[in-house]
Amino acid sequence: MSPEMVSVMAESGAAASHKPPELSKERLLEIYRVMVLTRLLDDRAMKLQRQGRIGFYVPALGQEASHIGSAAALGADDWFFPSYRDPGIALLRGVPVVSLMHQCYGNAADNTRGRQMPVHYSFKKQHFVSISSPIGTQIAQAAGAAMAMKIRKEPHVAITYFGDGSTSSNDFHTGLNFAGVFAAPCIFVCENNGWAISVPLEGQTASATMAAKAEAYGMPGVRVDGNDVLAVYAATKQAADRARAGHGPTLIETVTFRMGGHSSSDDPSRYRDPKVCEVWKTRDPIDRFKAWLEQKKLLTAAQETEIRARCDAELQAAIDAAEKVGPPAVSTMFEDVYAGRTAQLDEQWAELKDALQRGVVSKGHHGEFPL
Amino acid sequence: MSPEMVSVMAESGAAASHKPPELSKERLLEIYRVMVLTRLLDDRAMKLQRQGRIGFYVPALGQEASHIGSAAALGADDWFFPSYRDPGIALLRGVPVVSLMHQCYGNAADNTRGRQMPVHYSFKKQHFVSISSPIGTQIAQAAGAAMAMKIRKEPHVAITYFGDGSTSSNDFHTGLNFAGVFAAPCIFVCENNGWAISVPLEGQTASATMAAKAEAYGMPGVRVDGNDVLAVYAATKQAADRARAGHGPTLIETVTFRMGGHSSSDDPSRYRDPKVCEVWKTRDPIDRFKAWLEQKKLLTAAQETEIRARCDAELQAAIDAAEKVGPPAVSTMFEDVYAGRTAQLDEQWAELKDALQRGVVSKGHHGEFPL
Amino acid sequence: MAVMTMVEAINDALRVEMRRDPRVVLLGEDVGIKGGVFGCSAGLFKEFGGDRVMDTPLAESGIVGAAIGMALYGLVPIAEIQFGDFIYPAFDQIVSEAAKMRYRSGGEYTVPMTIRTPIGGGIRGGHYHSQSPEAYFAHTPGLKVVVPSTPADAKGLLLASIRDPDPVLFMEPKLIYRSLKEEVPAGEHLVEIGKARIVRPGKDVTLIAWGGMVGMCEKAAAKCAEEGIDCEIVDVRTIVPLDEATILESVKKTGRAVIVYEAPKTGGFGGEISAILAEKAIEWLEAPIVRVTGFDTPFPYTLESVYLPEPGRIREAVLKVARF
Amino acid sequence: MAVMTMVEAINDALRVEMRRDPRVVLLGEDVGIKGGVFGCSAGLFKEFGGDRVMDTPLAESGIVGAAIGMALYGLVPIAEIQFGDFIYPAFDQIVSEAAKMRYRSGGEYTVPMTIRTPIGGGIRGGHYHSQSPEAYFAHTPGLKVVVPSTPADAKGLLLASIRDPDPVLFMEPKLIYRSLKEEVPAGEHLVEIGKARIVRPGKDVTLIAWGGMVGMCEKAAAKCAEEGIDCEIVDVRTIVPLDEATILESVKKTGRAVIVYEAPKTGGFGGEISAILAEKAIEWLEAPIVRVTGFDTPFPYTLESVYLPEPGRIREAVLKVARF
Ligand SMILES: Cc1ncc(C[n+]2csc(CCOP(=O)(O)OP(=O)(O)O)c2C)c(N)n1
Ligand SMILES: Cc1ncc(C[n+]2csc(CCOP(=O)(O)OP(=O)(O)O)c2C)c(N)n1
Ligand SMILES: [Mg+2]
Ligand SMILES: [Mg+2]
Repeated sequence: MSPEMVSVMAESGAAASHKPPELSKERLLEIYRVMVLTRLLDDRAMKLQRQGRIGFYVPALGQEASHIGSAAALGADDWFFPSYRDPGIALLRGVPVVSLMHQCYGNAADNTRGRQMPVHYSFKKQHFVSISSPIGTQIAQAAGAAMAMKIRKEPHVAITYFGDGSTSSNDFHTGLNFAGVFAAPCIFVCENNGWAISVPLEGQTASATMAAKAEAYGMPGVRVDGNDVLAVYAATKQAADRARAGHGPTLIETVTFRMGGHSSSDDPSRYRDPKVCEVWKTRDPIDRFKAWLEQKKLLTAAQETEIRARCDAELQAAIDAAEKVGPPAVSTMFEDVYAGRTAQLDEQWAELKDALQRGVVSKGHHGEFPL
Repeated sequence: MSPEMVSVMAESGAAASHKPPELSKERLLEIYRVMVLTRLLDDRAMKLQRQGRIGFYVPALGQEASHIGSAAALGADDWFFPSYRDPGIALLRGVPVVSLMHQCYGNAADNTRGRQMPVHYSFKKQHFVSISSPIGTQIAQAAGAAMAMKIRKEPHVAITYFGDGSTSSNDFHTGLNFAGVFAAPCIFVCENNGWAISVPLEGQTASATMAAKAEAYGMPGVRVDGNDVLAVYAATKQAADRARAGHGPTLIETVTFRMGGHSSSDDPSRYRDPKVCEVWKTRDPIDRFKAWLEQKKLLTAAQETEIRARCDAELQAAIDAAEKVGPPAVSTMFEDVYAGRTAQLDEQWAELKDALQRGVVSKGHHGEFPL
Repeated sequence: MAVMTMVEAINDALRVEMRRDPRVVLLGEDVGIKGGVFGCSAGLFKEFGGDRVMDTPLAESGIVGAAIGMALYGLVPIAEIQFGDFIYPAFDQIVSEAAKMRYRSGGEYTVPMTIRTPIGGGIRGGHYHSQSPEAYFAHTPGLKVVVPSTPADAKGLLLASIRDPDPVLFMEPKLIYRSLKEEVPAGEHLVEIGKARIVRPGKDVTLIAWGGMVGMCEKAAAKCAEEGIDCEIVDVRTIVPLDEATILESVKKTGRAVIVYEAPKTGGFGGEISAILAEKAIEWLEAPIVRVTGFDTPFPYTLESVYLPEPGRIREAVLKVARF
Repeated sequence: MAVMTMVEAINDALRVEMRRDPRVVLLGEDVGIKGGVFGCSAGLFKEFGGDRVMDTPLAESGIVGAAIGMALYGLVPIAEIQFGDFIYPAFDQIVSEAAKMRYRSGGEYTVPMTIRTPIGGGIRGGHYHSQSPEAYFAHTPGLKVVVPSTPADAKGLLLASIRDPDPVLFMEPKLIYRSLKEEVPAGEHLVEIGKARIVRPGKDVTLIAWGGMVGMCEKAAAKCAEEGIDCEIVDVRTIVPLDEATILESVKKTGRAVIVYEAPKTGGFGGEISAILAEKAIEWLEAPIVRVTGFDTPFPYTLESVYLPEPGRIREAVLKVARF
């Protein structure tokens, strides 16, 4: 039983099945700006990776509406448990691009201290919870945070993002099941981009849709055009209202497409026909939103130029800044394992420091890092 | 979307919604006999446990139709991945009661060599795969065995049994998902007995039914009166036919009730009102089948007496036999870890043997076991 | 002070802390009305209600995953895993997530959570109700691992674990859940994490153990004393962070060490302790470091009492190193 | 004989065995058309088809669980876990099920399965693409654990693992996936499980390592040789079952041991080796047993090269024990 697909903007940009959400012009343009910024960030970062200036990258190309549209429907006190393909959430919530760039460089100014691969961001103030690589784990954690909100009787919502492949993981199952049983104010966003690295949808599940999986957990499943930022916004808003009203969790499937490779390490031409991307190019989420905004006379050519210029400048400044910062000090490696440092860590650091100071480690190996 | 409930015998014993399966009188009586034997085994074993003669037991009380009815629908080459509450499957497939009894005593005649707690049976010839305690693991294994059957183009079926609580486990999810994707000839039997130790159904899932969970995996979900042995038979037969025809897996929910405690260690009066059992007493699967057989003139009072007497005698003989056998030799502890014994195991056994022979281990501690 | 079993002491600690700190919540299978399969949470559901004492669905991964989310959000969750043998479905959440959250977020996000779980043999539980999986977790930076050996320590260490700012795996030896009783201080009672305990001073041989094996060492030491060998017993108490100083001091004094644990020998945590001694105290050692352990097999059912280290086998090892 | 990288040698082994034995099947994430994220199964989907080379849903627990079912039924499955860091969701199936099946069924049911997974640092993968989790599995009776250190060994040990009647965890060091090349025998080439390898004979100090660290030891030994210290290097090859005899023989000869591994120090498998030496060779030891390891932190990203043991740190340890 596949639910019908929620959409607001027709593929051409004209109005469609659902009414557009009530958003101010400023808010609409802000959402648009972040989508553009995310796109440009992707583009620059992939180039930086190709140039060997950052080590790795995961493009969000084509999925800007899917994560930014839903994030826009939530408030400052709501919590995010994102995946690695959702940088726009951080940007929308006010994290400066330079913070993301420092993380991608893993430098001394990275707030996560150069410890994880690029794109594994963490921003405490924005309730953007530390991203990890293991697939699905954040789903159960989001359910737990939502349970905590309910226990505390706070009107907040936890929202988590994951791909179609992630629906096969253990914690997709435990997370949705827990949220269902405890009627937790949690929103589960499955960004169905058709692929899990090289595995297409039909290799992932025999379910007709991802939204249909909601029934197994006694919650509504909503299917939305994931390249329609207003539709995604509307579906998320509705789920959030439901959650705040005490009616429990919702599973939202955003139907979208991974336009790029899985990551900078992946070459999709080895397993998928580039032709399938052609159709999806015509559904580009930014082009569609732009056309809609233009049609509604909310965006002029001058504004568009200005937005892009501003994003470009911001990005360039961020890259310049990140390039200037050196790597984190070696001592930081021994911090934050625990609140305090154990005797073992003290000893290990003391020994290493001594070896580094005496220069006995292999030549050219550690000179690059400050102590 | 709960599917309707499959039933054959009305609660009174008269005919109901579905037609009875075509089974010979002998087969019907054999199924009946095994149900009675399972019930009597339960009763004796729980008493043995109370007397301290066996260490632990898990009663199947009330669930005889649910597992024996489904097992009856499968053939000699089909594989079983049961849970701890399904002893009747082994009995129906010809395992002598005394084998189960040896296992419960963990003695030298136990084919699993006294290594697991009582009721964790394993019978290779009957394709009754070794039961383990960790919940849910057998579900993914059954999917794998079914995938192997399909790869080998053999017309067999793998069937696995688990409780309502087990639907929350990781491997319920992975097992059903894999079977769905690979269209594996697998039957998943969720014996919904209303409880997972002290946790009632509504604490386990917000799903309307267990059968409804099938949709998430693109397979049919069937709900059947789990105390109606012929209905369970019919539903399983249909699923098996489907699987053999290459149409993939089925999830069957048998709606039943755990009449006893979770195990011999459990005291259900601490968490459930005994009154809920009263309703279910009137739906006793053995009483219902008996009434139906009598009504169809397939079972006479004399036959009934004879069946019970035969079961009693078999049980008594099994207990007598098991009581006579001593514990396994200590050397067996070091066998079957691997096909061969590692140097480490050789050394550990040699040291232990020496200590035992010299009698240096604590008094009264090892005298009881042969080397 | 009341005389308590370890189960009662744990129950007391939970109650004390839940009364003191409204952020503390308990979740797990059967921890609610039933009060846990061993009774550790008896009465808590009644006193604190379903919002703070939650019976969960049957999914350890979900229990720990949800507890992490709660801890991130500001609660202080105590997750019960019904048996240590059933902690493996949660391995990923514990090892990949709880243990690494502080580090990977640059210290911004933390997981002040306690995972309680009964471990070890002694209840005739066979393979799946007897394991001692502490070594798996001890090899996981970011996690603390605590194993008490007496009721009073159980209370004191559990309170310290709950208040610890990092995830603590609190493992409760079933062997002594009810078989030991002692006076346990009422109300507030804290035992510092990271400090070993000298159970019995001695000068000839150091016995190093934790959990249920501490009592076995005491029995063995009593026997050895009759034979003129004076054993010192160190109760490790916290596996991570390990109190190396106390262990080293003892072994440097006696020059001889026997390490006792229930888990399979290969890869058990006693190997780590032995390695530390071999690295830092070899000049003081006058004999091989001997381990008395479970065997390299799954935990057996009928032969449980042969599998578990007991005073006789420990005494043999003591004699071996004493007479070396 | 062709010159191959380890990735090529593994690919060759898989092809050889799949041609020889129709029961052998491969399953995992992206092992099909893509040929694995590292290319280890390149070309196999094309040659053997989707029935024997299966792209699975994204669930390690399902991959291993299904492989167990296949093995029980009579196939010889090779399950690929894309990174060792992602093996934890399958921990329960590996530790509770695969490892214990033979034992708990009284020897009736067996699981002749191989789990392949890339481990270790060297690709700038940070926390979750760099771990060396061998110690977790080495503490699990019923499981064998193999780590090759050269392309030829990778082929020979992988073929032996696939043919082994018990579950084998075959861990492939990413550090040397492509950085080492050597001649690899064509077709049939078996290396016995359970036999260590003397990489370099020497008389002064024994270096004990496995996987990617063997090469580091070779570099360190070359340096030490310049300074007149003659190192013997033992490549452990199979963690379980461990070839104690070869290790003991070497250390009894040199009287000095340095153990090198990438994993965090505490609880790493080198601790077990040290403990064995401290139990069985203490009379021969003329210096402390020193470990050169990863630190007790999660695996870092930017500072990866500082985290990983390298020849300089190993040389330091050698000097320390040589001059003790
Ligand atoms: C537990 C685990 N297994 C495997 C991987 C390797 N891996 C990283 S991303 C990925 C595919 C994820 O697909 P999906 O959930 O659809 O997200 P998408 O990348 O399409 O956004 C895989 C297999 C992992 N990170 N974690
Ligand atoms: C992974 C795991 N967690 C917890 C347990 C403890 N336990 C044993 S049976 C059980 C309840 C099972 O309920 P259900 O699946 O409904 O089966 P039933 O006992 O009702 O037949 C629990 C929690 C276990 N055996 N394995
Ligand atoms: Mg995807
Ligand atoms: Mg149940």
